[in-house]
Amino acid sequence: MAWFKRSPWILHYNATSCNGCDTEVIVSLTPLYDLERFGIINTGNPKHADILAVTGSVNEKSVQALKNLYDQMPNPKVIMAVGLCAISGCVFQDCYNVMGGVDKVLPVDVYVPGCAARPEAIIDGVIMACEILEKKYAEWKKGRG
Amino acid sequence: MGEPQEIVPLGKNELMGVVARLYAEGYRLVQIGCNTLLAGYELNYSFDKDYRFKNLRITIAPGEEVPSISAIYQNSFLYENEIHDLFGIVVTNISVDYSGTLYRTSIKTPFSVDNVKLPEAPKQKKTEGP
Amino acid sequence: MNALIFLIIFPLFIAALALVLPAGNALRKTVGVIAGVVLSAVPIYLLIAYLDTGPVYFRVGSHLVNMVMLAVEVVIAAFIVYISLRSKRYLPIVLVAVQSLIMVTFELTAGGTMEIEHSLFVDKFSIIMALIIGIIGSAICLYGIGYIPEYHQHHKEIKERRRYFSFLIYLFLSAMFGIVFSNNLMWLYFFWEITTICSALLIGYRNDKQSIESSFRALNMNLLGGLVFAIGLVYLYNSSHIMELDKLIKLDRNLVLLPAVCMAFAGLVKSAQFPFSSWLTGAMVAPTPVSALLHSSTMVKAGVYIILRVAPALENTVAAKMLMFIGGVSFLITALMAISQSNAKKVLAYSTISNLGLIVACAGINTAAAVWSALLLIVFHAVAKSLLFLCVGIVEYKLDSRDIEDMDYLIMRLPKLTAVMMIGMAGMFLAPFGMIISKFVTLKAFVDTNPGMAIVLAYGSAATVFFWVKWMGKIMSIRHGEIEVVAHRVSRWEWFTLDVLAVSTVFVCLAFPLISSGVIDPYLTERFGNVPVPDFFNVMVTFFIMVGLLVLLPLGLFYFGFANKNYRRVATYLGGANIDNVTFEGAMASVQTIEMKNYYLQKYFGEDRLFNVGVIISLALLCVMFGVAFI
Amino acid sequence: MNSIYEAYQVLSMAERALVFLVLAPIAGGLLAGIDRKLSARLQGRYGPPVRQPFFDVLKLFQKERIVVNKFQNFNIILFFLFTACSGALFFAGADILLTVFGLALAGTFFILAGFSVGSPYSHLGAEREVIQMVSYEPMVILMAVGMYQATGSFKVADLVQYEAPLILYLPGIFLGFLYILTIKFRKSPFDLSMSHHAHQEIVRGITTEFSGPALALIEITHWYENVLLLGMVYLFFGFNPWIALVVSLATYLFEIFIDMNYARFKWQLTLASTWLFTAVAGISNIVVLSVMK
Amino acid sequence: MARKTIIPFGPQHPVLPEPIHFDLVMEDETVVDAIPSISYVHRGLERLIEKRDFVDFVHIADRICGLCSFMHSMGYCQAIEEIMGIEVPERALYLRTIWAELSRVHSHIFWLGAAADAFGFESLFMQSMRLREMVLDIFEATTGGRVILGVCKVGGVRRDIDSDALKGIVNRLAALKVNLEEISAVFINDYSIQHRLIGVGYISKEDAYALGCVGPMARASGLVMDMRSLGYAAYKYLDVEPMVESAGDCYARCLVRIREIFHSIDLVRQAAEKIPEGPFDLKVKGAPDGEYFSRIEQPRGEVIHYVKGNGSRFLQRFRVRVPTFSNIPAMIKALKGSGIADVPNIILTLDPCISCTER
Repeated sequence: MAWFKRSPWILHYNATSCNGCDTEVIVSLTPLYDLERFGIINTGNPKHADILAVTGSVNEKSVQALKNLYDQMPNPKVIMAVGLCAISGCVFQDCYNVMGGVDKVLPVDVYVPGCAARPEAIIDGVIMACEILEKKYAEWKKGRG
Repeated sequence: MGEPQEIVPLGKNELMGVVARLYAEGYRLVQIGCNTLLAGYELNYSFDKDYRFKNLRITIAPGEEVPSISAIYQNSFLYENEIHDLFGIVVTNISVDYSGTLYRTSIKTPFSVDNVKLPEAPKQKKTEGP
Repeated sequence: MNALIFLIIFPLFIAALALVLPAGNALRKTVGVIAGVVLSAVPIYLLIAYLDTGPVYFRVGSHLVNMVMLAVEVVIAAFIVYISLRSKRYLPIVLVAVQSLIMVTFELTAGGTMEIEHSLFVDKFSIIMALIIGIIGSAICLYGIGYIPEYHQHHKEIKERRRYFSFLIYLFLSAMFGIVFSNNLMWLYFFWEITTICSALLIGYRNDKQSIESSFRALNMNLLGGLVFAIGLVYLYNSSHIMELDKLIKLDRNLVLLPAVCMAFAGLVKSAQFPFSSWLTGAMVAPTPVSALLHSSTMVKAGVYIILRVAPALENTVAAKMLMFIGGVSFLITALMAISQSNAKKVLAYSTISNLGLIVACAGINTAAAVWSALLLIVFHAVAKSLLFLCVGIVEYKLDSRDIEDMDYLIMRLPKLTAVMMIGMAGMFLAPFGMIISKFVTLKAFVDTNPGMAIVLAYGSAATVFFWVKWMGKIMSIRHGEIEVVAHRVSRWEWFTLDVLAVSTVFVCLAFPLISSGVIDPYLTERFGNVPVPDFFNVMVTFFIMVGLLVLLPLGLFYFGFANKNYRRVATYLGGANIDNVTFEGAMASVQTIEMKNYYLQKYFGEDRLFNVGVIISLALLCVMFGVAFI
Repeated sequence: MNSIYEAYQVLSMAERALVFLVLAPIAGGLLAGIDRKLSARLQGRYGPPVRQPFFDVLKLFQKERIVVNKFQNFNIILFFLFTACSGALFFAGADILLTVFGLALAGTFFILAGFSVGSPYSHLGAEREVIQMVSYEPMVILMAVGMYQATGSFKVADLVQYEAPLILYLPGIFLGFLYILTIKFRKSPFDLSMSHHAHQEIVRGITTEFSGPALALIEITHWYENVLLLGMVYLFFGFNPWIALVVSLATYLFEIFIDMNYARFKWQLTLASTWLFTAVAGISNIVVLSVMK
Repeated sequence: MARKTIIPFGPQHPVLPEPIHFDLVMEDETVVDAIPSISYVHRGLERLIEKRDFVDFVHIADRICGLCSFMHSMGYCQAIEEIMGIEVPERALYLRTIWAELSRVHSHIFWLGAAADAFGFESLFMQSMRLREMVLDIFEATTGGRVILGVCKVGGVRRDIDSDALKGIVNRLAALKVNLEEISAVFINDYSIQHRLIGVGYISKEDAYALGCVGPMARASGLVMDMRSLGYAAYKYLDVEPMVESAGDCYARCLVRIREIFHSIDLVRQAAEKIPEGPFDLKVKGAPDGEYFSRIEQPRGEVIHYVKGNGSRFLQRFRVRVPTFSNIPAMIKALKGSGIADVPNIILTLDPCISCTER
């Protein structure tokens, strides 16, 4: 039995977000929404995390950081794009320094829409990410034999 | 309605003297901004004292160097580095010189004359007198 | 008896040979090896021969010997005057003049009539000391064979005086044997002075400004100790007409208190307790074998040896309490000061003073349990500390620095040496290795007699852990990726010594129940009539833990090194700014390599802050100690 | 009334150790769960289920093993072994000093683990952990000393059946021990070296580079450690097992309460205050005790 | 003797919600040097004026920053209105003031929480965030958005708040005030918080002025500088009083913000009382021709929206100078000599908004 559904830990990285989705990610961990009742913790450290929540579209500098963080996460891991910017670039997609959504550089598993994404949507996204984590764990385990 | 804003056009060479005088008078540096013109740049040095806003403006051609005022106003180094990185204007003698690494953008000097497409002014409909 | 005399004379003979034989000669090495074998074998023989007997005293026709000794003393005094004049330092001259005056007058007036029953003796304590001197001492001499040529390669500016060096080292060994076997206090005093001059000369080996400074500081302080020693002897003879160690401690308390305090004072100086600690830290300019031999394993132990010997005479007096407190203060404050040091040899020096302080405190308490732990501390400390000194000596040449902060990733650069070093460090502070066993018993002894000291021990041990752990952490941190292994040209002489000492460290840790029951317990029975019984269960548990560790460590290292492939290596977490595994993109697009430096908390534990505190407290305690003795 | 004690008596030393080894992680995990639930409630949140720590640990065991260097987990294993060992010794009724030293040894391995990975954050964490160790170690030793003074024995088995209430002899020591217990439980204001919430200047401190099974092992080790420490609290009230049990649990709740009510201290204040507190409460207690005896 | 260690602080670091990087050069635990490095959030939105006309651009101004989104749109609109000489209806000005002050309240409460988190006071963080939700509820009820309000437009505002709702807001704020008083008492009186904040990150009055500090950072150092005194929007009708402290350390910044929260609540109440009836927007014709530096007071301090137009629908130049940008030199100065434990406090008492800073 896999336990990822019971305790998914989040790492949050702000790629080029405007803060709106960031605060909503933080808010979803605090009293009114309290993600921790599902065992979800914001770890702040890639080595402990299961889910990488990215807010904001990516630019050339944040791609490097994002890739570093993703590489340092242990398998199985899931990427969650939070907010419109992370999905497509939102109003900033025409900016010269914006590469577009996170899926341009890393395989995104869960898209959480909204500008800014609402906490309810984020919770929903995390729960969805849990399912994917379990699936990925099964595949990863099979792959290792 | 709005606050009165004084914009003082200056020659590049006068800049340091005027800035030093403003410093002595107790003005604080509010910002340094830069505008791209069709062929050249317009630098705005904004100062404030007791809510009185004063803006110095110098105009330079592309490739022209600008002296740094960071010897007078220490906090100007960030603005000057920004202008250097975004507009490609060489600012000399910045106290903390990032030499082009403050903004590491995917295209170099995105606000330079070559990159910026200024909107055309609309056909002047004569609004004033005959 | 012959064995004892042999042990004293034989090193002299070797010393003479060392002076005569030309440097770089193969014969020298052979002589060195032979001397080493003999000097290690004879104490072992002594151990076996006297295993079941109590203290044995020997009578030696002494008048002629006394005269010879006096002559030598005068020569030494003249020599000290000469070198002091040469360096324009006058304090030593005054000290040595007063001292010689006292001794010559004394010898000429009372010497003729002095009746010495037993001049030499041997008991279990002497044998322990002899084993340390013989085995560790000769091992360090062998180390020196490999080390000194390299020393001169690195310090081209220093005049090559290899023969002089060996001469002094063997001379010193001889004197050390003399100290531990002498029952005649005049002899003891004579050997005592020889160690002083040897130490001072060896500290000044480099012959530059700093080392001459340190050398004279050591000389001054130890001469002061010697002077007080001499005064104590004269007083002793005048008041009670005895000149023997065994009789001294049996005498009436009132008569011997002052001489005993004087001798304890000399011991405090020699073991560099507060307020005299500065000479030992200064002595670290000497070549490493000197630091290892004189300043950690043997000579400073002579100081605590004499204190432990005279401790019975001080029993239950205020002076003993003061002794205990001086030891406690030295223990605590030097341990705290060691936190702020990054010079490896200085850390070792402070840790040495700290441990000696603990031994002095045990001597001050002078119960069976306290002495038991003091003896064990002497053994553990001698082995582990000399090992660490020698390791640092090698690291210093491989890395061109003796700074701990330069020892990053040492385990990758000098793997084998680091492994040996870790053994030494584990022996110094890690439960359940050596030191901690003794600390365990010390704590019990303290609580039983003086809970105040238990508090000092509690704080001091915490400080001890601090500086050891951060050093150990530094050398064992592993860097991502490959790192160049420093050319491993450590001579086989040096390796041999390190191996011997590393094995001994492990051995004494494992065999401490044997050492305790075989050697220390009989000694304690003679002296106290009872033996502290360390809880059998505890001993077994620590023993099992040690054995477990010895099995676990290699197995674990093997498993993680070779067997376990079930992992993925990733880069260090650097806030996402990694460029590769150990570098990150810093501000201004710079490429920064991660570098980790330890905390030294100079502001809180700095020498300038604590040293004076220690000196003032200990001076006050010393005053009380002498005051009590006079009254 | 004395059924706890009777149960304790019935078992042999080895059995007691075994019981500890089996039950402590369960108890410790539950305590951790209660901690999280209670903390959440105090913060106005619903909080995770009480079983959450077990889920976390089980999940961590399923994660991939990622390492910075291949030896890094060895120290963690030693940390685990020695903590469990000291706990087993303690509950078996062996020497309390042995337990204390064993715990210190385990702590040392944990610190070395932090040093060995060569990451700046875990390095800082390790340095701070050393400072913390220096802070609390004197008090732990004094606790053993005080108990010995009061009862004449270092043996836990003797201490636990000591008739008179130890707390009456050792009020100062108990207070001092409570103070350092906050450090040992890694609770605010003393969660300098690593905290369970990573929103700290040094990320997760020592554990920054440990993930998956190694992190799970660290977690379990802390459970062992917590139970052991509560066992030490128990000793102060050993005259009545029920009171002792209640007080131990109350202590844990008290620490949670403290955790909720303080910001993180800096190391300077941590070191100074613990040493001062140890000096005042612990030493005065010991001096008074030695005068009384 | 301690040697120097370099620590990469960020871009991803748990105490920083946003990516900024520092090379912290440390000795023991003391920071001897701190070099900031940005451009992890640089998007280049100022050049979007080429693609969006000046009316649409409000939406981008709204998204410069999530925490002070309303302030940015308001500042931008104000600049356009100044250039075009639009007389904005008074009711709109009042409504803008109300939303602006509510933004300040939620931003400051968020800051309180983040700061509490940085110095390890988790329950305080949670409680602060719980209270912040009350303000967000008001936003949601009046605009439909929680963080990005999208309610400001050139010539007025998009929605009205009727008088019943206004009364409701005032009542809810009164309830919030009661709760906040409890929390702020902890901030002000708790020993451990004082230990972490008092004397940390000290900036003298002279330094604050010379280094160009703005907002709470400047006011905490004793500078009386609050752009609301300029009397833009409806502030000219309200009693605005700059909150000034003199200590210049993190604690003073904390006090300034706490007092500002209460002051803002009071301003909302005043505005709700004085608000006139009337239209809340205006039809805008033409395009801006000219330039203006619009200065308003954000939660973080003085923000400048510079707009330059040449009469076409597309602007020639738009530039924001945000308070964080102006405060960075002072932060660097405060960081030097502090302990690493103080670093998060110092960074957070600046209330950094990196996405504003880099745009």
